[in-house]
Amino acid sequence: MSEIVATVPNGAHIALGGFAIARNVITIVHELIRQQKRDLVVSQGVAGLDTDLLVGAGLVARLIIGGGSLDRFGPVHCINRARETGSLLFEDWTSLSLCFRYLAGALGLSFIPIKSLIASEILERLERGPGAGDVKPMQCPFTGESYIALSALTPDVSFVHVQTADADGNCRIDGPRWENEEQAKAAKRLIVVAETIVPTEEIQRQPERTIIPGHRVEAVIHQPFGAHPTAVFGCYDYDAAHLKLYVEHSKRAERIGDYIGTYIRGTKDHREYLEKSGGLAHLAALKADPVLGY
Amino acid sequence: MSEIVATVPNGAHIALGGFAIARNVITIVHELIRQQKRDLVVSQGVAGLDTDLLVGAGLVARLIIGGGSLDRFGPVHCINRARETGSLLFEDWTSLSLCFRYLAGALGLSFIPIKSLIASEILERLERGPGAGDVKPMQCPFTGESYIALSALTPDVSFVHVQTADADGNCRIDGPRWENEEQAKAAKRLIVVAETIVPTEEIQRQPERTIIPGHRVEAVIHQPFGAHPTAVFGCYDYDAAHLKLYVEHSKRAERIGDYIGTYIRGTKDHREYLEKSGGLAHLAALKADPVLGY
Amino acid sequence: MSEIRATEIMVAAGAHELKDQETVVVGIGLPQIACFLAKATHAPSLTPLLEIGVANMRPKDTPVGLADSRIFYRATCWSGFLDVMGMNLHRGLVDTGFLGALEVDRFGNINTTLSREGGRLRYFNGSAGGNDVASLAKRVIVIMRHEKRKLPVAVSHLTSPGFVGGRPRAELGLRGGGPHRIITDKAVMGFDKENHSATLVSLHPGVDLEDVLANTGFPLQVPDVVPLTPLPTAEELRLLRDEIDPKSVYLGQAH
Amino acid sequence: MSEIRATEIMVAAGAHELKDQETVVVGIGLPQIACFLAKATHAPSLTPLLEIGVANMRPKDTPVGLADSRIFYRATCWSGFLDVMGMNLHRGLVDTGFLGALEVDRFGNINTTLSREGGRLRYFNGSAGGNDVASLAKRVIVIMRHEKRKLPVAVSHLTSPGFVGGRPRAELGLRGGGPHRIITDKAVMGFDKENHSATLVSLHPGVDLEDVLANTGFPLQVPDVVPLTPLPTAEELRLLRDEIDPKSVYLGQAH
Repeated sequence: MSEIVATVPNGAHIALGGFAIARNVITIVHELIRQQKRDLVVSQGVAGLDTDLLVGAGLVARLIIGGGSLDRFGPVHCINRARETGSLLFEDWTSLSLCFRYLAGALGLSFIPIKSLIASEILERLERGPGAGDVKPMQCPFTGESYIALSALTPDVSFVHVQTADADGNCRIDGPRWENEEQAKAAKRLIVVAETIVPTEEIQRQPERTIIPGHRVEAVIHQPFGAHPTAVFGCYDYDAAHLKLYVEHSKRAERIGDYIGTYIRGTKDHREYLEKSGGLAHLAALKADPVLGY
Repeated sequence: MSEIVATVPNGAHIALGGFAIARNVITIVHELIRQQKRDLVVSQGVAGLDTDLLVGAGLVARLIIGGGSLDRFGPVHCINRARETGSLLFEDWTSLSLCFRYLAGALGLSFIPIKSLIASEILERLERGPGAGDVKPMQCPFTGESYIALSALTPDVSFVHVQTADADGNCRIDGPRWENEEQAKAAKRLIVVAETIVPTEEIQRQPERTIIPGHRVEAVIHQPFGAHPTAVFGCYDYDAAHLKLYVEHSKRAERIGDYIGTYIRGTKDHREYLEKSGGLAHLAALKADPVLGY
Repeated sequence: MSEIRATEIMVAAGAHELKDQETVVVGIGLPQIACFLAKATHAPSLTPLLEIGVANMRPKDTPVGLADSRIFYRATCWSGFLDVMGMNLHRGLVDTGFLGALEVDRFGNINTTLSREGGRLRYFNGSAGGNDVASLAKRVIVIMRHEKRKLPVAVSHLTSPGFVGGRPRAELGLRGGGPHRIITDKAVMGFDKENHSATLVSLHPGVDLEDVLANTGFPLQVPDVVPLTPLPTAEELRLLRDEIDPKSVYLGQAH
Repeated sequence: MSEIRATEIMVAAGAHELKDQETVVVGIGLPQIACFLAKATHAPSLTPLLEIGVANMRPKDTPVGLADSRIFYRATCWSGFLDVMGMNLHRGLVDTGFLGALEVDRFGNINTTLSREGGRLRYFNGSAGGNDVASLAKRVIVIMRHEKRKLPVAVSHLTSPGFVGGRPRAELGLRGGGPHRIITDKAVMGFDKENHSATLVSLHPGVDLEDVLANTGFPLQVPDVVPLTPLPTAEELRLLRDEIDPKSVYLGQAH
């Protein structure tokens, strides 16, 4: 685990598979912080606790996101503050435009056209910011219709948290998958964190549920509760108390360091983090009802 | 069923979801022949018995396919003969280029670039044939890389045979899906034939297996053995004896009419066709082993 | 039955805008509540979609947000952005996009990115799927609190386009039909067919025209006759209070 | 052990070209058999893909074609063209494309569309994924019967491009590396690094150079020293005969 994260160079473009408070790659984010990576470029459809933490810990030089939210627990304070103070390069996209950029990357297309962004300030800001080389008006060669061409997005490493994988990396994702498939397949390297490792025979029983085939995956990390305090459908609910605690810290620049010191730098791995976050009894209470999935 | 097929106008562009000898929409094809539709445009990734029959029955004015095969039972004789005699407009594409054209249609893009076709006679023939308006060299607006732009393909009606659907049209497809999803979602109208209708509660138990959501589907036709004599993974095997009989007829222009007369025009619906093709005892022998799926 | 709350009027007004058989991309909160109300009454075959890849969910418990597993309970399809936002929305199949907003201006432009309060810039959640929905849905309904600062002449940041500069959508190069309604706790507004500027559609019962005008930052067109917004029916109130949001998670808030 | 058949030499030669960890798009028939042989011997982590949307199948019974359920038994992923041909092949991740052909010419151009016999035009299956694989795989291996008419100077129809006109692939605008090997029942051929023309790599044991030249329709470059194609090992033969194609469905045929 720490060896795998050690292979991510400073300055790398990493893509995270979480959405707001669901399936964040917390295991990975914590380890990136422990290893004090620098100058990361982070891309993600809708950022959550994962990217907020990376920004709060000062690891990020450039953000490429479609939005950010901790749902009703609050906004992504660290990200918003960084924008306000101008402490990082910021590219503001939309869910679909980022999904299309990942799709282009996944399909080996250097560009893809879209009918979003048009006539918006999002486009104007992209055109005069660090994303200037990634958007360009163009016309359909057949109909003449106007589009915005988007450049492909091909992260150096994508990280995705899934419910189920086998040792070869064949992955199932239960519940909605936002841009997980395109993001994972657009990346040059792909690292998976799985709640449960099953034998390949189980994968072979329902191969139509394999969203990411194993040959695309460089490494599988088995980490139950690896997305805590965010939710993993079918496995556990978000940890409301912990999310509130996080937001209490993240909303002030001077307090986020305390959270990081206590829960991340002050723990040597995810097991210690879970212990400090309430341990087994607390986690047991978050376990999903098998029918409801939360 | 016959009412639904009656809504397909002469001259319509229909797309078929079969591949060679698997999951052909035989129910639909037979009924189109019984109703003596004319001047159809048919598109399909890799044509099988379905499209071969439509061509053999003289319903097709224009074919847009990536290939055609009855696997080891033989070539698609009626289609090949029609090409040789020039009796229909023929566009020869490839699996991926047609998939990309359907994908563009499904995404509401009027075009999509590709790196196939280049420097081939397939492209040359398209450029001087009926597909001339659907391919055009272009360059990436960012990298300058050369591509072939493909126009979107948006069939008037797509037909797809699936294993499982509910009454609302939510569809599961087991086994590989070739271009089914893109083709279905590219179409202006979508008609599904399902082997089994399940309650919506069953769909809700594994919504990640819904490949086509019900709101996209205009009608669901429940027809067990609806793809006979082609195979439906998990339900039944191809009918080797019937396929051989078909090829015996299809390989001579003067004999295909006999097959159509006996098995299609001579039967009033799919039940009668199945009866004539051997009936219950014969079909029972084709039933899939639940572990093997064939 | 206790007094009808403004949120209940808003939600009912939103539900009444939706037709049966429609495909609707909904945001979390009042849009989603309105959509479920429509589905439970006159629009049983309406298909609600969530951008994250959900069709036709029937939640039992109230979710805290779009990423909460509660919201996608009993869905009939789980997919991703590519299906919902690509193969439905970008394909032109979404009848109604139902959004919230920080600010909306007279041309229906939406800001969900930032606020400028007393000269201080504060950033919020950004677009997520908002810009995509506003660009591509056949029509857009915004549901929000009626405050002067939230309804300015021009939004502080044009996150999602309406009739930008008062121009027709086709001229802007946008496929979707653009803003159709702004539903607030005081009134329902629409857009003039000619000049694409906001125009009053109805006042909620008990709300003065003056109150609305005083709390609207942009010049609002007012027709000669302004009808009253229909109140939720007793059955609609029962559904909202007993079934759709029994804990008043969304209906209990000022929006 | 009975006499080694030409198909067994072909399949073993094909298997030897594949490396462990590779991703390989295979056609039905000898390519698929060669791929399974490699996987059962030196390349256990090789990933075979089928264009229809199959990864890593482990069939138990011999299939009649690409659409036969037998071929996708015990796969670890079922998807579609878009994943296999789009997100793997077009993405540039397929190391080897393994194809059959009606005709291949000196520059490795492939015809799978038509034949002209005695002036009569006959159409066959067309490209399916063949053109895509030939355009995009890092290298392409063709496996076919060695006949003069099947190895012409120029193919009757250029379905899938090799080094068209003897030109380098990049100059043609093609991403994939192009043809790497033609494996026949007489020999293994490759392509000259400079002029991209077919060149003899090895002769199968017992085959004369004259026999090969007499049965090759294009001018074949012959190096000074021509090695023999290694025969399948006893273990490879056992795997082929007992496990991979026990009924000799593919190995029993002239290809």
